[in-house]
Amino acid sequence: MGGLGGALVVLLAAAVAALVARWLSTVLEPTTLTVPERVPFAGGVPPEVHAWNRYHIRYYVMALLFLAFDMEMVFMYPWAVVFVKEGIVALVEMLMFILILVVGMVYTWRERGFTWA
Amino acid sequence: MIEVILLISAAIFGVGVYGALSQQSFVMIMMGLELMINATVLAIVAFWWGTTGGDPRGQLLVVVVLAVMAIEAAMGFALVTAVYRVRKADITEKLKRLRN
Amino acid sequence: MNPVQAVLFIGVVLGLGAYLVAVLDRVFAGAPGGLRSGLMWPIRRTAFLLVQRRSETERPDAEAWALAPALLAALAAVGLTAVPFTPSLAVADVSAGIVLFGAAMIIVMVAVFLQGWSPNSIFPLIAAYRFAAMALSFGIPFSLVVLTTAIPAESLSVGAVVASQEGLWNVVRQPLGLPVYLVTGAAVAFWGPFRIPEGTDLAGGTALEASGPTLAVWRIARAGVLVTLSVMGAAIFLGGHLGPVLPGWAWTSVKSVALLTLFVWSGHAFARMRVERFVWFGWVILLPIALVDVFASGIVAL
Amino acid sequence: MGLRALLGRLAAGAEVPVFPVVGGGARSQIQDLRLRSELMLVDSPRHAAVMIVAGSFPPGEVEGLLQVHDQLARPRRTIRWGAEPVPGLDDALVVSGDENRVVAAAVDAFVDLMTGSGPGEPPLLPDVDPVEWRGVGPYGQGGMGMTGGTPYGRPMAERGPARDGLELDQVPITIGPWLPSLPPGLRLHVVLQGDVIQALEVGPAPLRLLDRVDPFRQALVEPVPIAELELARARHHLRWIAEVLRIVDLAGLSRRALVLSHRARPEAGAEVRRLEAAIARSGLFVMALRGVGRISDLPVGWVARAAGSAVDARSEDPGYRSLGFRPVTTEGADAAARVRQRLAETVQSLELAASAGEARAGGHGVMEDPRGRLEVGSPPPAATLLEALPDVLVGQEWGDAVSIVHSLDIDVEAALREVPA
Amino acid sequence: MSALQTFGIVIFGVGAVVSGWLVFRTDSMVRAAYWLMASFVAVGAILVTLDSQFLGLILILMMAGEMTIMAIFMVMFMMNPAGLNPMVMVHQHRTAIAAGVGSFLLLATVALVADFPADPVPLGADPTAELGFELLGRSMLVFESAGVALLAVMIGAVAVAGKWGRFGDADAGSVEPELEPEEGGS
Repeated sequence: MGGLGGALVVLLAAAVAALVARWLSTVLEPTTLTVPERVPFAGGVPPEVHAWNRYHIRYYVMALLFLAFDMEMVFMYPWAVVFVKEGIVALVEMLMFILILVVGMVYTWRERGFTWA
Repeated sequence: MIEVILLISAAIFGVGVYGALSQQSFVMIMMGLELMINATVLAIVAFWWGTTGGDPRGQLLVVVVLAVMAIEAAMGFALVTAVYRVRKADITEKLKRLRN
Repeated sequence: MNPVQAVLFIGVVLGLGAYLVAVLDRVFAGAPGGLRSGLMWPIRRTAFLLVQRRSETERPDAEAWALAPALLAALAAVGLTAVPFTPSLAVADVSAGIVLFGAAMIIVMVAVFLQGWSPNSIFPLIAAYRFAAMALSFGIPFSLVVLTTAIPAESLSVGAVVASQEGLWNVVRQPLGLPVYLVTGAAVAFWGPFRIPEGTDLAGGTALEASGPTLAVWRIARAGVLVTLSVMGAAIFLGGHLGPVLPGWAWTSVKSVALLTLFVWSGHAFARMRVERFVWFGWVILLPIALVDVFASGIVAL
Repeated sequence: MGLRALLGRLAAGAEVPVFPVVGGGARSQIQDLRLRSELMLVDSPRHAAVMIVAGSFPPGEVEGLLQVHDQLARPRRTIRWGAEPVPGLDDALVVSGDENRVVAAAVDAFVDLMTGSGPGEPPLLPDVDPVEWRGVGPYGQGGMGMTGGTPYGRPMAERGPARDGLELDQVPITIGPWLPSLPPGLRLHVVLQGDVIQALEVGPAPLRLLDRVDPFRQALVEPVPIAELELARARHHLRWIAEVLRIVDLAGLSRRALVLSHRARPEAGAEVRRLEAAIARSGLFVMALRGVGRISDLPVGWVARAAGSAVDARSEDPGYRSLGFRPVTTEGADAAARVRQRLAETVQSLELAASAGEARAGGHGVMEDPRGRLEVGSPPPAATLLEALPDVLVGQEWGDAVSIVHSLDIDVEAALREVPA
Repeated sequence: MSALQTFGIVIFGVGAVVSGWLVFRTDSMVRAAYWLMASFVAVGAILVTLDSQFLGLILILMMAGEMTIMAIFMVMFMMNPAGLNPMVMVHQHRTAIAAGVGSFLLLATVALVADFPADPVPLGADPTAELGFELLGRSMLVFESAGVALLAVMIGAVAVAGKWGRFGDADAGSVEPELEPEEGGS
């Protein structure tokens, strides 16, 4: 705990300050926008449909790879802390990890996972 | 204190059970599962903190649970993608009906 | 440090830093006008944005739109709390400070995604998904190089990492760390060659529909993220407050400003990268370099 | 309101954020405004306080202009640069004359807006929903069922096939004609799936043509000094490079190229080479353009030469042949190769201009204009490029598509200008 | 345990439950994913107060990425992803509520009735280092198998989700569904 209470206070204070700046401007000079003023900008012609859609990401394979990589990272934090004390065991472990990560990366690369599907 | 935390964990777990059972979409079902895992993590840490005298295996269990969650999520999304590619649907009932 | 002092301290550091970012940005842009106009520029620009009215779109996700800039500002602030400016001057130099900082910088992804998603407008939407692609590509190498600095320190506390550099700075001990940190850091703040979600091809991208105070907060918060990255980079790679003659806070400031200048300069020196190329770059170039960095630093530490 | 007055006084000294709307004949005028330190040309009307409407427009295009006007954040002011009025923009400040006058007018209008003594303009379009939707549906949101109806006034996107087999939503949208990321007047009817273009059509140009003399058209009918032709070509190329650099967020280099285009003299070759070195250092080729938009089968001027084939109408001209002209070529055929090719051609043009003396070329009904072969009786090269656009852009990610559009030097106005028989 | 910590735990606990509940009450898929993230962040905050700073923060760090991916995939595959037309996409609603409440009551009873030994974490411990020694010592096998399992997931997920594979296009030879998913849900 300790210092993280301070961090939480700072977090909230910054967010509140930003929200207040935004809120103040609407309170000082309230404006109601007309329908044409609210049309999203795409160069002058109002859009036919809502922009929100079943958005086709082209990098979904890479996103899945990230999920697994992210988890591997979690193991590396405690490992880094005890690395010096554990010495050669830790080094071997790390080699295994790097190998795993490289194999996963190379496989995905070969499967064209880093290009737009 | 540990009772309070376990109550919170039970409540999150209940919400997760509700979500996993009631939702029709694959991905929403996965959200229910993740909530249950969330509750599990909380409960494990509560036990670790209150009853084990700081046995590191408690923490290890949390990390393993997180790994399970990552595996579940990655495979779940991969399957949803593969299924959608063939069936053009992501709803459980639609799939049952589409099965020949 | 009590909470009020903490808030004031972080606020002043971020405010000064953001101001410096704006001034430096103008200097590197080669803008005409003397020193006075350069120093006044951020103030005038902010004043304009505060006078300008906030615009809205047809059916935005209003709450998320309000939250996104505030979240970005909050993340910049909370990332800064983990850094000790002098051995005793830190808000939250906690035992997992590196994780705190890493979490704050990864959640930037959420803030930018929400900012782009919320207006229900096509270019911000594309921008949001672009930043998601970027964040998923730089996330691992960024975390890896930050994590590597913990190896010689045997602790995840930023204070311990700084202290472990008493004899030799990490920039020497882990020569691959700082370059990868700077590149991925610029990407975290979508700055310079990585202005991919706010590029000219998207007419402003995530910021397209934002005007007035929303835009002001968004820009200041982004500058704040740069400041946080610079201060943290100075702490974990350049020995933070360590240094002869001058007091600790002065060393922290000098080193941070140096990194900040480097960041801002990169904004005018490089062309904007294609997003597809960045994904490839992050995984196939940065990630192996970061892995080599981990391995090499491990061997050096033994 | 003390705070408002204080902020306004401070803000009045800021650079004027200007959203440019470029009509027929005004492209380079607006481009030159980017060199003015008093103004800051922005990409989105939401960031602007002043809109400058330059050039001429056909009567049917006014609605789009009014739409952009209303999208400007308040407070706002419009400046009409040019004598001829635009119907609907009656309140606009009319400025005719040179750049200095329009900059002064913009600064004055901005100071008025900020200090509060001038009125901001009200919205011009009527405050009505495009589609009646209020009150329909269970929450009055205008929709029924899952994806039906017109929630909040617009329907939702529908699905369509994609190359990777995921049949997800396709968004039909008209991009342009006033989007600063695209060449002025270019209106693209696009179907986007994610950020990839699934289908694309080029819409009608909202510009009115102005009669203009340019040396290349003149050279179709009569001999023109080669020095004049080549300097005009170099200027055009440098302006184009400035535009490409702006699109990849290299504002500083972009201004440098623009300044250079104003100072394009025969002896400026070394400066162009230095610019080229700076561009290469910026990583433009490696990070932004390499592999983008490979086109090897389009027989238009420098696009073909960037793919390695030495086609150039100048090699048929006796005037050029007497100077020992040989076309330069580049390999690669991608956007990076096209930029390199044009940089090399700029240097070549400056050298030709220096060595030409009084030599003349043309008069045979054929001339190489900056884009390609201009020939009496066939469409201008700009039109060929514009026609090729849909084929080239389909399947591209949006950012790449923008790079390709700029790498092909698309100019709607030049495409409209037919070659007289 | 100070009063402030207790207060924090209760506040974050309520936050975790409420945001978990909101996941299933919102129509926008992006909001659903980020409410879930909020729930995880709140639990992470509780973990921090329970002397496991590292686990709490790492949970938050992981969830930012995972929930953004969740949002991206949900938007990709759900009809009406932004909830522009409000919808109810549930089945066996009553059973689900009963099961949810039932499991809560069961677990709550266990939590309240069972007698847990009181053996708190010793003061001054460094849980992160202990976890590291555990991972590289006694439980090395767990560590290794998790690593290998994740590699299997990487390859499996890429192979399953990708368009291209060594056996040709993923959708080659697939049949069109006989029924289009109906509009309006059920």
